[in-house]
Amino acid sequence: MDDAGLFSGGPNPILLVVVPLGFAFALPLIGFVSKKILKYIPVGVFMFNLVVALRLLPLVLKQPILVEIGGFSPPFCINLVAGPVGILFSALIALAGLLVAVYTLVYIKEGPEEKYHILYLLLLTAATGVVLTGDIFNLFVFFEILCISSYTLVAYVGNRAGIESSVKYLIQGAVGSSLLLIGIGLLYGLFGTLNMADLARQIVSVGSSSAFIPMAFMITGLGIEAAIFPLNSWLPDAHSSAPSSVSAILSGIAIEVGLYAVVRILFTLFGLSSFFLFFVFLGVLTLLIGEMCAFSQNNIKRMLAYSSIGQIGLILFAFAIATAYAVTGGLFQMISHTLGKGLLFLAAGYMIVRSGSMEISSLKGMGKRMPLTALAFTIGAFSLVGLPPFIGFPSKFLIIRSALAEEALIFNILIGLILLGTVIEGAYFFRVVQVIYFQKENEHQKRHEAPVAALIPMFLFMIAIVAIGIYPKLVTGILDSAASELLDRVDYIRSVIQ
Amino acid sequence: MRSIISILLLAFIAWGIVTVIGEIPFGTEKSRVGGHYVDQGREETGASNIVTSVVLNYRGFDTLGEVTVLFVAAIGLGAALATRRKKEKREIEPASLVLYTGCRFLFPLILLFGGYIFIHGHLTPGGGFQGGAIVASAFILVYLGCRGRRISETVSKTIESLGGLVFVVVGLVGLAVGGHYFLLNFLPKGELNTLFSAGIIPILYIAIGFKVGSELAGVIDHLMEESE
Amino acid sequence: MSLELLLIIAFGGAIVTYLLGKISCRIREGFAVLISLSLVVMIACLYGENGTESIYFHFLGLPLIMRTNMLSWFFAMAVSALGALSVIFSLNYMKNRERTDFYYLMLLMVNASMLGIIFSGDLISFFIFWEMMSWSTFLLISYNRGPAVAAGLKYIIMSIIGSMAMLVGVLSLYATYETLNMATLAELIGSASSGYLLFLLIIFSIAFAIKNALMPLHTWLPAAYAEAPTPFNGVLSGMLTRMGMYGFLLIMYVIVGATRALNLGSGLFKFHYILAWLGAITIVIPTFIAILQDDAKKLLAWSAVGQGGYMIVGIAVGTNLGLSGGIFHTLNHAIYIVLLFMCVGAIQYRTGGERDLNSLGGFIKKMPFTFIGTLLGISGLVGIPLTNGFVSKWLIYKTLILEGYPFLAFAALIGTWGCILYCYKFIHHIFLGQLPGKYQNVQKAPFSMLLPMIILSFAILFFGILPGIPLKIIDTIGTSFGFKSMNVTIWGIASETGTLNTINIFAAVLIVSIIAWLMLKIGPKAVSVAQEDTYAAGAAIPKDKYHYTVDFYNPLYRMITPYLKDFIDAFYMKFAHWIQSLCNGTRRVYTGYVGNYVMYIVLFLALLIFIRLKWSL
Amino acid sequence: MVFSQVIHFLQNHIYYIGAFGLIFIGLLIILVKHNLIKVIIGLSILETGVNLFLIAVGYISNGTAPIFSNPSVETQRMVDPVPQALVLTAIVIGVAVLALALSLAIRLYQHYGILDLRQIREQKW
Amino acid sequence: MQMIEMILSPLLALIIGIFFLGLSRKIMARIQWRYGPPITQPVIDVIRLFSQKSVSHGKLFNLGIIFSLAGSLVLVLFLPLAQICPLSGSGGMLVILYMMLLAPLGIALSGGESANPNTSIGISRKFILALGYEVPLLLILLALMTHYKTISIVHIVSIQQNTGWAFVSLPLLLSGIAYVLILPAILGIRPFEVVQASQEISSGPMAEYGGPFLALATIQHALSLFIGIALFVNLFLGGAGNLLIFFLKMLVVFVLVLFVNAALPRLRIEQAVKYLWRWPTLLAFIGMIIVLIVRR
Repeated sequence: MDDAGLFSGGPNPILLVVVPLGFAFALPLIGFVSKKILKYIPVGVFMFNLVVALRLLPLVLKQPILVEIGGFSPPFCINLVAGPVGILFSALIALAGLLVAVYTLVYIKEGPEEKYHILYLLLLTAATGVVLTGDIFNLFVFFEILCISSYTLVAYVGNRAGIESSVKYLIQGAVGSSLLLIGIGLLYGLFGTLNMADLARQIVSVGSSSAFIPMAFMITGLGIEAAIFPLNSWLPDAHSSAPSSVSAILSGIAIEVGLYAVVRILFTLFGLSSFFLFFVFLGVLTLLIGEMCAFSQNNIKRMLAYSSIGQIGLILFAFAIATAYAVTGGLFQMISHTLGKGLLFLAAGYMIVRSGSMEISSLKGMGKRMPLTALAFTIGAFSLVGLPPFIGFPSKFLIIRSALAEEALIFNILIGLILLGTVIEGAYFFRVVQVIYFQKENEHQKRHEAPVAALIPMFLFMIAIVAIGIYPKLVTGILDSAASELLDRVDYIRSVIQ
Repeated sequence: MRSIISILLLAFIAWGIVTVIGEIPFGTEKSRVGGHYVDQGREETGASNIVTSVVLNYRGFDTLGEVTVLFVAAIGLGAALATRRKKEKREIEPASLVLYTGCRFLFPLILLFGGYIFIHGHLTPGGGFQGGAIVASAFILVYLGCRGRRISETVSKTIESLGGLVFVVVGLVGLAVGGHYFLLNFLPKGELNTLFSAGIIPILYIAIGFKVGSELAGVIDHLMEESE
Repeated sequence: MSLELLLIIAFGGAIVTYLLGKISCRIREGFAVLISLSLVVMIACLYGENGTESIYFHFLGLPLIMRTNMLSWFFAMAVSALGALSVIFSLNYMKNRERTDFYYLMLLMVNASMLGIIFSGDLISFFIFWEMMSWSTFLLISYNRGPAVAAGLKYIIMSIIGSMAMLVGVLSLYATYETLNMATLAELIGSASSGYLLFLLIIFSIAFAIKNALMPLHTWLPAAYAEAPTPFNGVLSGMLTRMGMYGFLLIMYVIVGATRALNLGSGLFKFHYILAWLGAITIVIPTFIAILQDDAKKLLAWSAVGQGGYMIVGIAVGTNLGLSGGIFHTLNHAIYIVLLFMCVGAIQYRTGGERDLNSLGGFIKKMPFTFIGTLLGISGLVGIPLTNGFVSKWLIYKTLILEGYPFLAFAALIGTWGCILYCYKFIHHIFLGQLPGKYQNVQKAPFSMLLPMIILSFAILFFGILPGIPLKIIDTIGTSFGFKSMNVTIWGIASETGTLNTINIFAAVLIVSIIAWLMLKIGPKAVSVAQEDTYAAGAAIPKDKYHYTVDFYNPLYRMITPYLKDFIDAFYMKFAHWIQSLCNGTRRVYTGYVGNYVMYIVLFLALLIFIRLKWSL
Repeated sequence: MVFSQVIHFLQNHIYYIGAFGLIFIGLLIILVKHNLIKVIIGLSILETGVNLFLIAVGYISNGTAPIFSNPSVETQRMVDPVPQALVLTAIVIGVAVLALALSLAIRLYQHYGILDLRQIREQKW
Repeated sequence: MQMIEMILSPLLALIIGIFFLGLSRKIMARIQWRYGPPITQPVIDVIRLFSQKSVSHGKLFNLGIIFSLAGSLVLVLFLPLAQICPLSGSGGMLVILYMMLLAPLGIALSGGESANPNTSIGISRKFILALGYEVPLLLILLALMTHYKTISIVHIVSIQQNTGWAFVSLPLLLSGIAYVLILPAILGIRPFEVVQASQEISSGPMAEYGGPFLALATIQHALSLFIGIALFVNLFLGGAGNLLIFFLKMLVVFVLVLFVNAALPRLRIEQAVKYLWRWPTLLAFIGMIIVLIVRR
């Protein structure tokens, strides 16, 4: 893989998928050589991915890169579309993957570690594949990898809660993937192609009405992973019983990738703009349900999981407004959620390790026992609530702004509900912050900070949160072109099918 | 009550499907993409089995994913079951001599048949997955018939890894040789309907065959171990 | 002196202070004082710089602007000066407490973000600093633990509600006018419809009313004031709460403009009229609640709610006198309430945190300077002539009477009478009456506490006797809003319908006091006797067991207590509980049975299909 | 008349009906059964139905396999190869999920000693 | 000229106040079929008190009484006595309202330094009573000020000189009646004698005073009598063109009030406040509304 020829004119985006995949396959072999270096491999791989993605970023901003696999031209081959969205997500996945991998170095100490690392690599590889692919069946395949590795990672600890959640997750996920496959089959039957651009072109010419039933199936199937309200019952269980590092990835990456898929299907494939209002409502409903459930939780991880549902609702709401501003805001919120929730889960992870319980009340005195971790948690919480100068503020700002630009009265009411959700969110997050800092703690607890390898990723997350929060221009340029890529179907079709 | 609601809902969904299924032409003609593969597949890939050419060349990336799914399942199953692996070996009642001998006799034959299936994947019906499944069935036979025999975990893991790696490396070589195309069929296509044709397809299928065989065998191994 | 530098020093100073605290307490404290004093000096140097605007940053494509004018200078000066005094006061008070680094960081951070709010030239930076102020305040309010936690939570939830409302307002302005620069907005908004302006004012008013603790949005304040660290109380009550006032000024008079803002609505339901009525209610009810309080800080807290009402009434009336009165009262109130909180702080410092009025008493001999500070503080609070509170209240009363709002004036005046009751209770229960035995060895407050108290006491008299100095500045603010200039003299206000001349009063009071003193001197010198040596009509009074302060206004309590429960707070709490049980009910959706979950999936699919068949989208 | 139309529809879509029949049977099992193993069986039936449906989509009347085992095969009568490839993938995925589900079921049984999903409800709310 | 007025006005007030004090004792005695002390008795008392010994509980004890007396004296300067009003242009009615606070506050502070329970009770009652009568009083004063559109008491007087007494002008009639109803409370006499209540709490706030202190307190009391009545005369009876008429008006009002004092028993503090918050307040409120309607 050290072939310099690969990098002519920028690295090939396929490497983002293939290299981690190759290392995942090679991991057992490497394990024969040395067990100790195993855990450093994900770190290296995602560092590589991050570099590749960052190098690709300026290129794709000018022109999306079309990767035709096997040397055939679309629609006859599977193709990857490395547009701004894809590369942005790849970079985000690589970043989160890298930081969580560093955290994992010390966090995962028990169980079949080798398998954990393989699954972890594959989970994120699949996520990258989902965001890059331009073929709907290929999307399904990557989705399955994503789901199956999630099931197993949730069950990784092997305790009652983990297994139970995993089984429930698996049942729902399997039903979802079957529905997705039905949708794909219907689409293939109707249009005779699997390439997304080709499908979109045909749907444009036929009109989207006949494609509705397939869309319904696909949305339902993908919506399960995306945690849209009635489909998200697996999420609180799974996210709360997985190891915290996995929760960070599941919350920060997996569901957002799911939502990306939903949005991609909705926008690019079907473009059913008359139907978006439904998703606006759905987004608000998801937000409210998520926040309300989180509000009355005593289990910190469950609370964070429900909060993820709320955030997903907000993102869905933003996307469903489907203006350039709104989609930018939605993408921004995704970034902010990945960083914020990742940070929260990582911080909560070590606080749980130290206190030995997931009860919120057991976190008291953490501000003294592990000040840096507590600070990380606080910053993550503040960011998610949307307080400046953290990243949650500009993203929420963009979303509300775009919603207000819609003149309809219904949007004003929805904004009111969203803000109500934010207030509830603030209430439960601030309550935890107070428990951490301001509850009377036990006397005998000494300072016992998380290990350095766990603190470094938290610290980097914090820096990213504050830096982008203060200077959102770091990402808005990319987000703008990503949003226009998502919204502009014709351009997408043209860029794939010459 | 619950089942009535379920039936009603499903009936409703079925009605929704009926509205769309009439529009899908049944048994009339191939799709544009399918037609293209049938018409051009021989020239473009050199495989006479068009399904194989689709699986491994046109949609080779899917297959890579598919292999990965299986890999994930095998690993995940290991992870799920391995956490409380019981170390002690229980006494197993040995199989009867007839069964034992018969199994041992059949085992290489089945293996051979499996190998045949995946090596000729590009010529005849079958391929890596099918062949791999047959290979795995040979192992099941041994497990069932000659109880106590186990496939070496190290060997199976190595084969799994190598199989996957071969796929990836072959693809990357294509990328390196032919410019921008991952999984490019860079080897000579050869003459149609001969064993040494279709470029990388047989190589990939052999890798897949080994990999699937060992993975399925491993899965069965794990499940049996747990169930004993 | 650029404003960017000012803010960088303010925020940077906070962080550096925190870091220095890791090295040494001494250095940290010195640095904190240095930073806050240098801010005062820097802002003082900005005097007269008018209308300079500078873009210092771009946020999401929006330029962030800083600007100075008289209004912001006035508030900034007050903020920085009170901030500096609070820091000085903290030096001793916070000694030997845990997490002082954190305390100083947040204290300076709050000050810095308030300066940010004040100097913001556009609404987005206004909002950002507003939020930063909110959360850093939240952390400080919760600092004391125990009941402070609940108080902090209440504060931040209401604060979030307010800022969400403000966010809607800001963004709707942006959606309409594509700019958030206040100056540009002020020009563009002239074309807006009245309905829109009304919406705007109401939505912003929610935010500012919560911050300014206007009834019925005041409920966070009493608990928060009572539980916050006492030196921070100064900042909290003096300026932070009054950022709401600043916000009202900004939205009503800077952005919407006086002429439009005062003509929204019709008849009795004009916006500013309703606002004034809310202010009046805020004066009366909290004042009477304050009379009932037995906790020194709670008493002051309720008093602060009530005093906030005066400011709102003042600016909502919409005359130059009212406006000046409102703004001036903000300053005055800040001065005396900070002073009073500092006095409570000093008492707490010496008694180990005692703030129950019924357990104190007789401190006049032990802490004379603190007593004088308190006396001047309550004089200002009541508005005794020759203290600063009198002048601002006079302005407000006068305009209310002359503009024909007698009921508002009545509310304001009756508030003052209620004020006397709790003020006397405050000073009597702490300083007069019997000294409890356990406080026999209480010492004077240390110098670092006395210094700010002395400065503030002086300020009360200074602004009371020479009100013209601040009033001239305030008059400039008023004229910049488009009001007629008042005829300000250094001694007060000259006008046909009633003038104010403090020097006459001052001279008269001085002379008359001397006469009265001389009269007392005519007779034989009085014999000093012990406090308990009293005439009790023959009844024996047990020593140290009989404290007259308990239930001091008992007859009054019996009369008014039933009507003065905090119904609003109770309502909010009930609402919160209702929300909580609603949330609890909602989460039962996730039943734990996977069959149900799959049912949801199928339902969702059926719903999609149903929508399709019903409306054929 | 109507009857003949129905017959016609059934004739034309018999494969689809079969496939969707399996799909709905699978879903119904998942919905109403509460034994984990039965639910997994339902999943398996569901998968099978989906696979059959995919194959049916690519069917051509009187078609042959798309294999050029001798040069004389007409391309016109060959069935669509794409669904077959897809089904191959789908089957493998189905196997993977099934294997995983069974292994998790084993572990769940070790923990709870039952397989009744109505009683395995520690994770809720 | 102003200097002369400044000396004259408090002196007059003092004389009239002390005279009223004496007069009240005489009239009360006559009503109760007693002979009563001579009218000059208060003057004699004050002079005697200045020569007597006294006790002091501390600096604030001394300062408070000075504070209180000074407040009353300054207040007098703000009140127009016929044409004499030295501080007419320094704040008007609002200052008067505030100056009315000073006297009780001074006494309260002074009394607070002693630990005498009677004093405490008296002070508490004083404040509560003040709160009680301030409610109608403020409404009345605001009605006046609103009606005449000025906050200067001199203006109010001069307008009445031109247009007739406020008491008999229709819009202010109810307010005037309300003022009459609360006048005993302002003056602190029966039925509102709860603060002093010599028989019950030994003169309440004044219990600790002796010698010069008591003298100053008596002077202050006399002044407050004067102020209460003079305010009424100025506000509702049109002030006066010359001192004699002013004095006569005051005399009439005072004697009428004395009859009330003689005729009624003392109320409990709660009864007093309830009464004050009921009828006078209602009348004052209606009066205010009438004023507002007339103004429109």
